[in-house]
Amino acid sequence: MDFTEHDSLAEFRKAATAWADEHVDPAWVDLEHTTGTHHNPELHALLGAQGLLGAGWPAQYGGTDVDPAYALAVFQEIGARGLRMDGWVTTEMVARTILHVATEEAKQEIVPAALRGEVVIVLGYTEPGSGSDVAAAKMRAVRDGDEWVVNGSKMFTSTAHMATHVFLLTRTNTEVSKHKGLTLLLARLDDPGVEVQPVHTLGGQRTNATFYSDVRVPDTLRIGDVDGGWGVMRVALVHERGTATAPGGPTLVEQVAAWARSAPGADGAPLLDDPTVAEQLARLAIDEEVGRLLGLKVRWVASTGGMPGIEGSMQKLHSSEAEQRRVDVLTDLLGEQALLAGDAGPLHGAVEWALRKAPVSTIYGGSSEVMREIVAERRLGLPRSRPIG
Amino acid sequence: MDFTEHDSLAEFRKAATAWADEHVDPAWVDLEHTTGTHHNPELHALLGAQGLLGAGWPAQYGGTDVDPAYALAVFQEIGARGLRMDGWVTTEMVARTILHVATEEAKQEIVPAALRGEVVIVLGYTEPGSGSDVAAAKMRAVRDGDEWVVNGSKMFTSTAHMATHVFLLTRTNTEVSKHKGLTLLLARLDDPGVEVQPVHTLGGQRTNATFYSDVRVPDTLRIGDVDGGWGVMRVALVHERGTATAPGGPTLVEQVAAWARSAPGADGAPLLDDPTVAEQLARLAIDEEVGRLLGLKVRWVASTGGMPGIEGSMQKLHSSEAEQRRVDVLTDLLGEQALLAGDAGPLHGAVEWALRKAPVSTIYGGSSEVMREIVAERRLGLPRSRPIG
Amino acid sequence: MDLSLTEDQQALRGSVAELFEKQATPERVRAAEAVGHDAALWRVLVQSGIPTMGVAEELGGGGATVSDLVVVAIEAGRRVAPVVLPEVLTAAALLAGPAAGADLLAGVGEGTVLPTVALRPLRDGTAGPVAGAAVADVVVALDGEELVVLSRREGVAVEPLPDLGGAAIAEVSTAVWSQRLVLATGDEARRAHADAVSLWRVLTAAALEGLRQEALRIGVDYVKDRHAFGVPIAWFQTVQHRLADLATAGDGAELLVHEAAWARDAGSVKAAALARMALLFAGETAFATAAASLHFHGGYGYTLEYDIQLYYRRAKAWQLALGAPRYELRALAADLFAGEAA
Amino acid sequence: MDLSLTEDQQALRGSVAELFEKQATPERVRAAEAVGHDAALWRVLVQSGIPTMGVAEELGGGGATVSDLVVVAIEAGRRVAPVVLPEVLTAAALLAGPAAGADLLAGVGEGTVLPTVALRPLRDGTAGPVAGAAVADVVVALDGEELVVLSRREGVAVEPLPDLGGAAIAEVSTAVWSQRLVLATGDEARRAHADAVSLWRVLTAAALEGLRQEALRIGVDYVKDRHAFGVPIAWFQTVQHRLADLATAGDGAELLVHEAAWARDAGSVKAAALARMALLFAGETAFATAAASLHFHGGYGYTLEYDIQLYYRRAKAWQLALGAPRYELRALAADLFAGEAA
Repeated sequence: MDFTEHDSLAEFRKAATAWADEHVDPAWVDLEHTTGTHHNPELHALLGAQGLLGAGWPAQYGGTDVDPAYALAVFQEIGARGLRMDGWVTTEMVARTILHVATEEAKQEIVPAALRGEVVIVLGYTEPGSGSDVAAAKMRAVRDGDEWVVNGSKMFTSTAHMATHVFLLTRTNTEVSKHKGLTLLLARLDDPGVEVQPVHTLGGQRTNATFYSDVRVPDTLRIGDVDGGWGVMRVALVHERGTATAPGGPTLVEQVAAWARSAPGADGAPLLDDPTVAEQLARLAIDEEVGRLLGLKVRWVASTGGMPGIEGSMQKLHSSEAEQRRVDVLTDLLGEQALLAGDAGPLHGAVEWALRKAPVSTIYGGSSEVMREIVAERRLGLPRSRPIG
Repeated sequence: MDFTEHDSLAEFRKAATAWADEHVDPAWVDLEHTTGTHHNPELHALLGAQGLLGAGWPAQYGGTDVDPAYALAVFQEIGARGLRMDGWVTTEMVARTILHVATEEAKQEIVPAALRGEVVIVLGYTEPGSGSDVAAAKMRAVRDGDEWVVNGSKMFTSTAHMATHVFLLTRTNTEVSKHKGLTLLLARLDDPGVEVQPVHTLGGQRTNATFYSDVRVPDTLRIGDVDGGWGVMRVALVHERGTATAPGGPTLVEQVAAWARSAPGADGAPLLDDPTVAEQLARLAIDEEVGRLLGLKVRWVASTGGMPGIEGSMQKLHSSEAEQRRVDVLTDLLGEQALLAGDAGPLHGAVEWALRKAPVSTIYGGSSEVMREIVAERRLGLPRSRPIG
Repeated sequence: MDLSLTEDQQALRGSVAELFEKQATPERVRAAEAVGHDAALWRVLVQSGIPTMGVAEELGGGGATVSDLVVVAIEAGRRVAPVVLPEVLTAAALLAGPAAGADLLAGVGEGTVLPTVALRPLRDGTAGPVAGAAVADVVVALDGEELVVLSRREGVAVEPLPDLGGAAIAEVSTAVWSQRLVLATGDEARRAHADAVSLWRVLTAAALEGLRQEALRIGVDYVKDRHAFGVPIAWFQTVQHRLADLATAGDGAELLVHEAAWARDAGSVKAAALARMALLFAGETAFATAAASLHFHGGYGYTLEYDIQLYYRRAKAWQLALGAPRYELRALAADLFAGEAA
Repeated sequence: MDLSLTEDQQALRGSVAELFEKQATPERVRAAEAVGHDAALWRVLVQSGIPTMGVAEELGGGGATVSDLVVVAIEAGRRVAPVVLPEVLTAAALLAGPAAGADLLAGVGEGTVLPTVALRPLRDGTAGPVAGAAVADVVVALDGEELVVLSRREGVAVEPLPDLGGAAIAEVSTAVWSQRLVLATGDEARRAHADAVSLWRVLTAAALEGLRQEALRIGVDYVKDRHAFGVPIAWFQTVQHRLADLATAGDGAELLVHEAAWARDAGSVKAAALARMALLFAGETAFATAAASLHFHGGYGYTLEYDIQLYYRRAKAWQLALGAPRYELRALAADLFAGEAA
């Protein structure tokens, strides 16, 4: 085996850094923390205007001739500077789904505008009454001539307060089993029937609850077949990728270890000289290496043409459980210092923040329970134990 | 609250020690380890002959005038010297059940002989095909005149190779649900249809698989109603008590800590001076204190007239899970020393032995899964999730 | 052995439970987060005599046992009441010893003085972050050979630090807390401070125990109520077993807290070790319970709208106010094992 | 990046898998427990050139990479083969360096010399318990400034110690192992020994990884087959989730073992740290897997008749041959964190 990681974007790193130096305002990081919004409209507009969002897309739908590898290097550099692009992540995923399954009208109306940065699409899957059980969606969509009339509510519609459209999972048929009566519609968020309410979270991120009252969506913005929504969701999942961060940044454990080389413990000696501190940090480093390797395996399987569904579930399961172990250990290592937030605490409060962020890791993007179920059924061949519902 | 533990047997301790000094052969401990049999026939006969087994029982069934508190003190002293009396534990339990539910004939035939030490009864509940699901027993008993004809096999019939009788859970009705067709019979182990095969275990204890081929049991030794076996089992469970050890013996953690005060670590300094060793032993001591308190609560609830079913389950769950955590930690603390068995290892190989014994703790006497189910359903009021079966 | 509360304690529990339920509602808890202290709640507690209830009657206190104080602290913890109760009760105990503390103690009883305690001895003139110091009038601290009461000159403000648990934390240094009143010196000072920190451990363990009970209740109620895949979440075996483990550890934590209080009241030689055990185990169990309960809420647990996050943060924060648990474990090992000759 | 075995390695795996499946049956493993060594199996391994397969071809060895050796060690571990393979391969590597080791190395290749290695340097003339020493002809050890080969005078017996994993353990002291051949001195000796122990870590991690894979397979097969309460044990969610967690950690352990071997072959600066990580994580995961698998067997897992107990004991024993894991963790921290300036 060969564990060498070649940086496939190496030749673009320098240019990406230069782009970020020129265009990324360091104040945006503070703004992201203050507002809890992981989307910067100014940055997004710029990326659209410069053709970076359209890199690698078909020209007929607004694709640009910017090198997609260069664009990815820029996105990673933006991530390395502490900015997230959640608005683009969801927009890209929906736009790709539209290219696959929607009408030509929808493609022309949405995709070029999305690539210019003018259309921002957020996800409207989860509802107040559902959770891991996404297919239990109750939002009603009823056909009225060339339009659909939508009523209901969605939860965790992050970035909705900054977006133009929402990709709604609606129920169009109540006579069939729950996975079969779903349809996806792309609704405008400036529709008078839409109400967006902020929901603040433990980790500081702002998300939203969104409410829909007689919201009208033209049938041309139905994405995929009527009652075929579950299949469309699966297409969308394949296009969920996220913007990976650039390689090389120190992990939280490495940051704490570096800090502990000089920060004094209760006896005045550097914390890292304390055998327990050293042991625990070493343990966490093993956890991180294992997580890195599981991620490597996902990329390896994908690079050989496989679908890394099981490997992806393992990587997700391990990394989110490891994150919770990590913050538990790190807060205990830091003791009273771990309580201090922001600049009052060591490493700008990174450990305090990590403790607040950690709980969502085993829920968001597929709960640990769901990941375990996938591994148990698909890797180990164990029988399905949960109710069909 | 008052956590003072008064030794209710204090006045008998001295006499019990004297009894053990006079009668207990220290070589019996080695014998118990060598044979893996937790029953010493010589000791058992002596206890019977001296009226200690019959202490506190009704005179009409062989009860003696030995003070039951004195007898208990003797049993505890025997336990403190490293001897177990599994044969008496099961005999006592079945004899008490007989007093409650059996015919006068059975009482007269069995109980006085048991109290004299001449009858030793072992349990025949579990079968090769059952486990935690005891009620799934398949052993058949068919009525033939005044007798029952028994065919089948039992697993984990410990002490059967030293006993006279076995208390068999048999199926007498296959037309009803599994809990309703069971009957308990007291069979003789010297019946020509009985075969006892040794089964050796990881912890060194010998148990047995027993096989029954046309074994005949007179109806007078049917214990309880036909098809009423499940109810009889519940009576028997109430009488399961075991012989608690005398207070004051050091726990394994305390023994290791005492040893670690002088035993050198890799750097030559006493192990207990190693911060990690100290921390881990302190953690284990907390676990042991919690276990002690949960046990105290069981006794407290019982002493106030309550039935400590939930508390007993909690205590069992905690103590067996804690045992596994403990051996895992202790073996790691001792490193290569933990591998050495018997007198080759520290503390006469106590830690090596503990690692081999620990796995059964979460299985025997009610698995951790069953204990958690009891706590979830009866303490927390959560719904039953396992199949009815 | 008697594992029940006395009748008086049951009555006390009833009344303080009612007090905290009314005065420390989730809304009030949230409103007090930035400051870390609810002054209105504090006044009610003063009126009830709670800050000095552990002080001897002849010194104007309530003469309560530690076992009584634990009953109160459990109920305060159950509502994550926004007052630094263990710190105040501990500070009051320290003021109640020496004659020099009499006036301040009277002020605590009247509600004119809000005290807290620095759990770690001063080093180079600083005690590091101290819970309650952002709102306290005085801080009792051990400074070298002296047990002192520190206060600020009129008009000197103290900067509150943003913190995980909303506990009115501020850095305590003699530069800001420049006025000092000596309560005791030498061995007496060190003993008094060590003993007070031991009391703090028991009371904080009790507060964590109350927190744990409520975090468990919230979680159990949620999984019974909430459905997923067509069944209540409570139906899932992994949910049941995790809650059963937590409930079991919880019974242990509850007993350990009461035992630690009993040992202190009874003057047991094991009191100091049990206080450490109680804090460590109650803290660990409370955090595990709150984390599991939050997890079972799914995405909702992560929103600030649900109460469980209030419990999750404090479960970790209250214990860590004393410092990293490894120091406690090492000291516990010394208490338990090093005392006897090899 | 290429996370697949080479074609040669796949062929190697196939042939050694077959060898161990035939030659290290559960019956043979049980029969060898008292001695800790199966001489017949050993002869077969000698015939296959395995003891010296990692030695350079010009020295008469097989010229295999560490990645190749790992393939063999995994298969040996899968059958808990009753030979101290990592120790032999490590000892062979030590003998292969200096000229003084040439004759012994030839003997290893011919099967006339069975070597092992003392992982801990001698202290006061003893290395403590050493795996393989009860059956070995020579022990390679670090004694102060010297890397030595220890052997016994003709007729001097060695007392095997009863042990958890049946690994032919004996105490190694210079009183019994009184004959010595010096292989190297000073820094060269220390470096050679440290490097050999690092190789041992990778090979033992690989053996543990093979053990883990089989322990998982045994457990998964058992829960699919065995019924309780009318359903297969595999139906229970707690069983499924625990096995899923173990399978996930297992994939990580497998990758880490191969990465550690690759790092050694590639001369990476991270090789020593990865070897420690691999041993620690493979050991922990193997024990957790074997313990869970045993537990799912119910009472049967506790009987000596079922194979899972063979895996449970060795999962703990193999790793601990080196000593307490805390020393490894501390050394790992030094490797990872202390190198860079503060």
